[in-house]
Amino acid sequence: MTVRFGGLVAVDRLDLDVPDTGIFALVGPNGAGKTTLINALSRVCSIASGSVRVNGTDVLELLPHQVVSAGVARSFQRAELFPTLTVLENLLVGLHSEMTTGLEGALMTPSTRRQEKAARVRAERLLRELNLWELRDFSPADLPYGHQKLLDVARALISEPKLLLLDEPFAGLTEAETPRLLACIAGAGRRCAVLMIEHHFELLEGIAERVTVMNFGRKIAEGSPSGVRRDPEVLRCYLGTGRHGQAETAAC
Amino acid sequence: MSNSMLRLVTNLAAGIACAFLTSYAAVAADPLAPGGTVTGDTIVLGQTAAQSGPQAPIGASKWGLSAFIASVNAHGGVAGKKLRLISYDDGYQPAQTTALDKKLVYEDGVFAIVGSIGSPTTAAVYKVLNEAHVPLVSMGSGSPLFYQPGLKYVFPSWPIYTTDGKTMGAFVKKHFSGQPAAVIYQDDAFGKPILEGIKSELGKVDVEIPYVPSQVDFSSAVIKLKSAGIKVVMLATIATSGAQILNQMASLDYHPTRILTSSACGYGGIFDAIGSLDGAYCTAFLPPPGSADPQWAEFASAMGKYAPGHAADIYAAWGWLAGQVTYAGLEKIKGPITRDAFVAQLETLHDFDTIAGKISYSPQRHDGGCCQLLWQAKGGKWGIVPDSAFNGSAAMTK
Amino acid sequence: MPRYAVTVPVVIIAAVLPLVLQLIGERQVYWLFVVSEFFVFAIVAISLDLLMGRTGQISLGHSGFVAVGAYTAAILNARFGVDLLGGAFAGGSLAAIASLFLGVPATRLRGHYLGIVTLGFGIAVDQIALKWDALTGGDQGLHLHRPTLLGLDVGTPVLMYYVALIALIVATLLVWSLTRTRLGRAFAAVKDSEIAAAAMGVPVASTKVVAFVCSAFLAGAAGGIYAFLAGFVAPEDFGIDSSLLFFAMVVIGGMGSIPGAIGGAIIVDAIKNAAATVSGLSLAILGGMIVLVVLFFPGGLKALLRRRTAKRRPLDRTRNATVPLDA
Amino acid sequence: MTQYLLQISLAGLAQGSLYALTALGLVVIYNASTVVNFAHGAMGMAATYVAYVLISQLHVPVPLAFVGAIAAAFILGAVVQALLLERLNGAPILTQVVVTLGLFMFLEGVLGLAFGYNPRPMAPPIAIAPVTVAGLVLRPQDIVQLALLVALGVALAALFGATKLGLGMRAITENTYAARLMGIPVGRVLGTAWGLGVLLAAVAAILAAPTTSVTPNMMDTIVVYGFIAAILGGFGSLVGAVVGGLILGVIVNMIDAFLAPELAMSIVFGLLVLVLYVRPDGLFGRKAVQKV
Repeated sequence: MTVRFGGLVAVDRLDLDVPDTGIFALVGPNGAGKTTLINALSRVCSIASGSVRVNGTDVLELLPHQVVSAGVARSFQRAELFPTLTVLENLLVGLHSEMTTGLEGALMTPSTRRQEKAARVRAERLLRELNLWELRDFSPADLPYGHQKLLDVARALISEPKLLLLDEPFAGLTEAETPRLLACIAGAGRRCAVLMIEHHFELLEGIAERVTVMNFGRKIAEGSPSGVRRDPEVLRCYLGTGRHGQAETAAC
Repeated sequence: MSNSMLRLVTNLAAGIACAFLTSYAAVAADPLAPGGTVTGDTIVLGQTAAQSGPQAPIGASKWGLSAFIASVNAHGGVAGKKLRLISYDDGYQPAQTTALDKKLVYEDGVFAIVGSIGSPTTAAVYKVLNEAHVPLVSMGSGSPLFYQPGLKYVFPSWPIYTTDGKTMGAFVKKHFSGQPAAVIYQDDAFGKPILEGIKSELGKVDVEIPYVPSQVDFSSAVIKLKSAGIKVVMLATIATSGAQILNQMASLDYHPTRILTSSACGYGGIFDAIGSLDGAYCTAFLPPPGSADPQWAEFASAMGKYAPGHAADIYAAWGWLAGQVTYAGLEKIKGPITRDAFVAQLETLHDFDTIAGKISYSPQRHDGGCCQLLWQAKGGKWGIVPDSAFNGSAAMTK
Repeated sequence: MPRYAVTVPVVIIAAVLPLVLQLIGERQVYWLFVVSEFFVFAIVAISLDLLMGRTGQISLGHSGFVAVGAYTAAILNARFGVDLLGGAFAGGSLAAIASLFLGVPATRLRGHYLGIVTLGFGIAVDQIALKWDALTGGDQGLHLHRPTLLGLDVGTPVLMYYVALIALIVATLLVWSLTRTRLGRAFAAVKDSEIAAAAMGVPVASTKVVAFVCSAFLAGAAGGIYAFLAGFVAPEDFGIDSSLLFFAMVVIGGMGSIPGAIGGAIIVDAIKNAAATVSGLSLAILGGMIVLVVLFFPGGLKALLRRRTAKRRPLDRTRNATVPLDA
Repeated sequence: MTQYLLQISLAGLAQGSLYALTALGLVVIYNASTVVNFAHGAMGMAATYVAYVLISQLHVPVPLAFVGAIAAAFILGAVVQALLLERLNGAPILTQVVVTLGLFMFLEGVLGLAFGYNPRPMAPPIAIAPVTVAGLVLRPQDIVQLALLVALGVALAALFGATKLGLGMRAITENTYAARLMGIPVGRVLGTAWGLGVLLAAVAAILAAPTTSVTPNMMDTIVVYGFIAAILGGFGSLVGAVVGGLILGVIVNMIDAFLAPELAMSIVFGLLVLVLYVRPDGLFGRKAVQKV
């Protein structure tokens, strides 16, 4: 896959293959093209060439809102939640493409009620699982950041995607907030393929099966978290300055 | 029912309760007994007249009517009763007029609606008032709508707009026959009957240009007329548009014979607003402002006394006229003052002398004023053009 | 339970208000009209709030939709004797169709362009109604027959009051239900973050169009009812001025809330009626209120009311809730 | 016929220069603060009342009164920015639009309260008799109006292109926070931009006043055409605003002359929707880059 902005090649002929389940990580310095890759996969930026197949469907040929029906859901670097809605309703939006109620919702037809009820049951189950039940009627804007990131991931997870794209799920979280999200993601990795951008190698070592290192839009290394960490090229251009494995802005 | 649903209903109901309470707060003495009979010692009259928005200048009618009422009261009132005016600003919006006339009739209990301003605004209410047997007297409009037969409670007092157009047309036929002529008209119930009247006298005009009041740039209209070699331009416009068109003509070095409709030249500041006014004609059914006509003199002195600070201009004179007609009907009532008695007396008026000339009504016809003439601007003043009088009462259409 | 203690009596008051107003004799005609008119305006405010408050799409020409609805109802009634229900429904439908002309380009317009284009729509409807006088009666307007509903004569002020009240309740319930189901959540999602909404499977462009259509339908239906209530329609009634009044109702009430829109309608309608005798006063007060609300009470009336209710609802962004971290 | 067309176009350009001046002011404000100022016409109208009061009530000489009105406009713009918009920094577009609309209603209401709605006369800034050249009537005030437009346009372009103020504005548009960190006096730069923008609205209003008369609604039609001109020009480009305004003036005059003057604004809006449908960023606009 290739993504160009004018003359700039943000993602350059990248090949990536992920199996049905497991957690796969993308690492690389700023500007390496990681977020662009996720944006291209979720069709936020529409100028990618190549193809991305999820169970045979080419995602790059879909419109942005069709991607989720194809089994690809995503979270955002800065938790793009819907503050107008409650926590519970945010999750329900995640089920948008599974539901069918349109204007007849205004009439509260029996089928609307059935759908709404079923969706609520699923959302409530997930909220309980994630310990967000107490907060279901709050606006996400009133939640601490850690809860917002958790909700952002949950909103992507609720549609039971085949491929879950997570853009720096741990960025900005405190030490205390991390384990809950980590458990959540690990759980998701058992049900579907998770492709996440993450800099924390220590976090990855526990859960990620494979790490792909990108720089200037290209793949420069691939392997297990510990293996990649020892790769000379990765060390040279990326990990050299990190204290506990966290990337500083290092160009090479 | 869920919480939010309940809160909704609560709010809804609270709104209703609010309106309800307001209705009780506004309880006041009802001056009118059922059947439209005046029982107290005041006769309350109602008016709607724009005091805001682009049509605000003609709302000055309010002050002429107030001055008339004050002078009647100063002379002892009618049949031992005082007159009182309630005048509301409808902003020239018919929906407002509808609501405010409901307020005047049912809440304020007025005896009649008098001197209300505007064609569309009056068009909104005349049927309802007629059906409710509330007299609608001397509205500020000459729209043919109000001259239809069968409107028992509607008494227009202006000459119908077609007469206005015919006055122009007859004058042009007499003095500028054969010269290419054009009409700029407001594309509505005010401008179109005037155009019709002009055409009924002239047969045809060479160029007709419609416009809407919101238009601010008339240069292309003026250029069109100039390029077509038009020598006589008749303007069926409101005051602001008329001023813009005449100013535009002067700036484009175009000097045809200009004839304005009466509604366009009633305001006092017209000679400041249009530097090139000299020589222009204007149709009129009222004496020129400042003239020595005894009716005008009486009006002007009453304005100075009872409405100080408000100009004795044509718009104020409209209100004065409305007062005169109403008074004439009320004064002739013997016995209880009821709406029906009022209407019956109005229908007996024959050649009744007003500031706008003679007015006659009969049970068959409520025609209002018959006659118009022309003024001409000379040296910052209007003067009457001698042979321009036109009697339109014979040729009533529609 | 205590909420029922408030709601039930107030609903009863609403229902019996006309009976109480009998006490003031003929004067009730005016007060019934004022309250009925308010009910209809509140429907328009709710419809605009659905578009502006809920979906984040500005409309400065909403009275254009009201005009389309009112004229449709008036023409159908005057020519074919269509009744109130048919008139309101046809008015809403035609307004919804008209909204496609705006809604479809709207999906391609950046926020402020939409404001200007909707403003233009309001002006255009006015001008066309004025020009097309063979159909609309031009500036002389159009008179309607005495209103009937399903064969019943509802031409008395009391019956029209109930028609308007029921219409407001129905509109409230419809919008309330809509906002609590899939489509209504999509509206809010589009307003809050188009990118996230799309990622959740919400088709952003068509959702905006649907919001336009829903809002226009309601406004048009309200216009249809208004035509029967006033018995007369004219172009001057639906100008920029009235669009701005609806706009003020939504902003002052607090955007994105049905009770807010209704409350805003009460305030604006009251100010408009109370300040009618002094030219320019109501415009100055409403304009000033809008500025103050935006600067100091971003939640509008809705937030002020909520602040004072005993049980605070969690979803209330006018205060900065601090939620204990339980991890 | 050609002469007729020329005369119509000439008048269109003259009227269009008013739309262009209005649009120019809108664009200056938009470029600095990304706010579309719906109170633009009302603020220009308020400044015209200053001129009116100075001339007819305080008997100040006309040129001096115009200078006073324009200075008042600048102050009004800067004050509005500091008191209203500064507090809404970073608020959604909708909120900022709402506050300028509130201001629009407030100004029209307050001036209506203070002066009533009767139109007040205003003398033209230049009263020289028209000249006829080869059958074409040339009005001196048209030429002055157009020259003023070009001069102001060039001056603004120079101001934004070559001075620290322009640089600051661009930096603020890019990233207000970073601009503040870099020591750019954000408030002062934005205040200046608002002042300049409203000043342009005031120039347009004063030039329009002799034909429209001074009323609270005097700018309503002109400012709507100003918005359209700015959109046609891509809402961001000074040249676009000027060209958009002039073209619009000619188009409106052509509609007046050949189609239906009473439907002019409806036709123009129809055209606008068409243009936006084909070119969402206006005739001269560059494609806006969406940030993710």
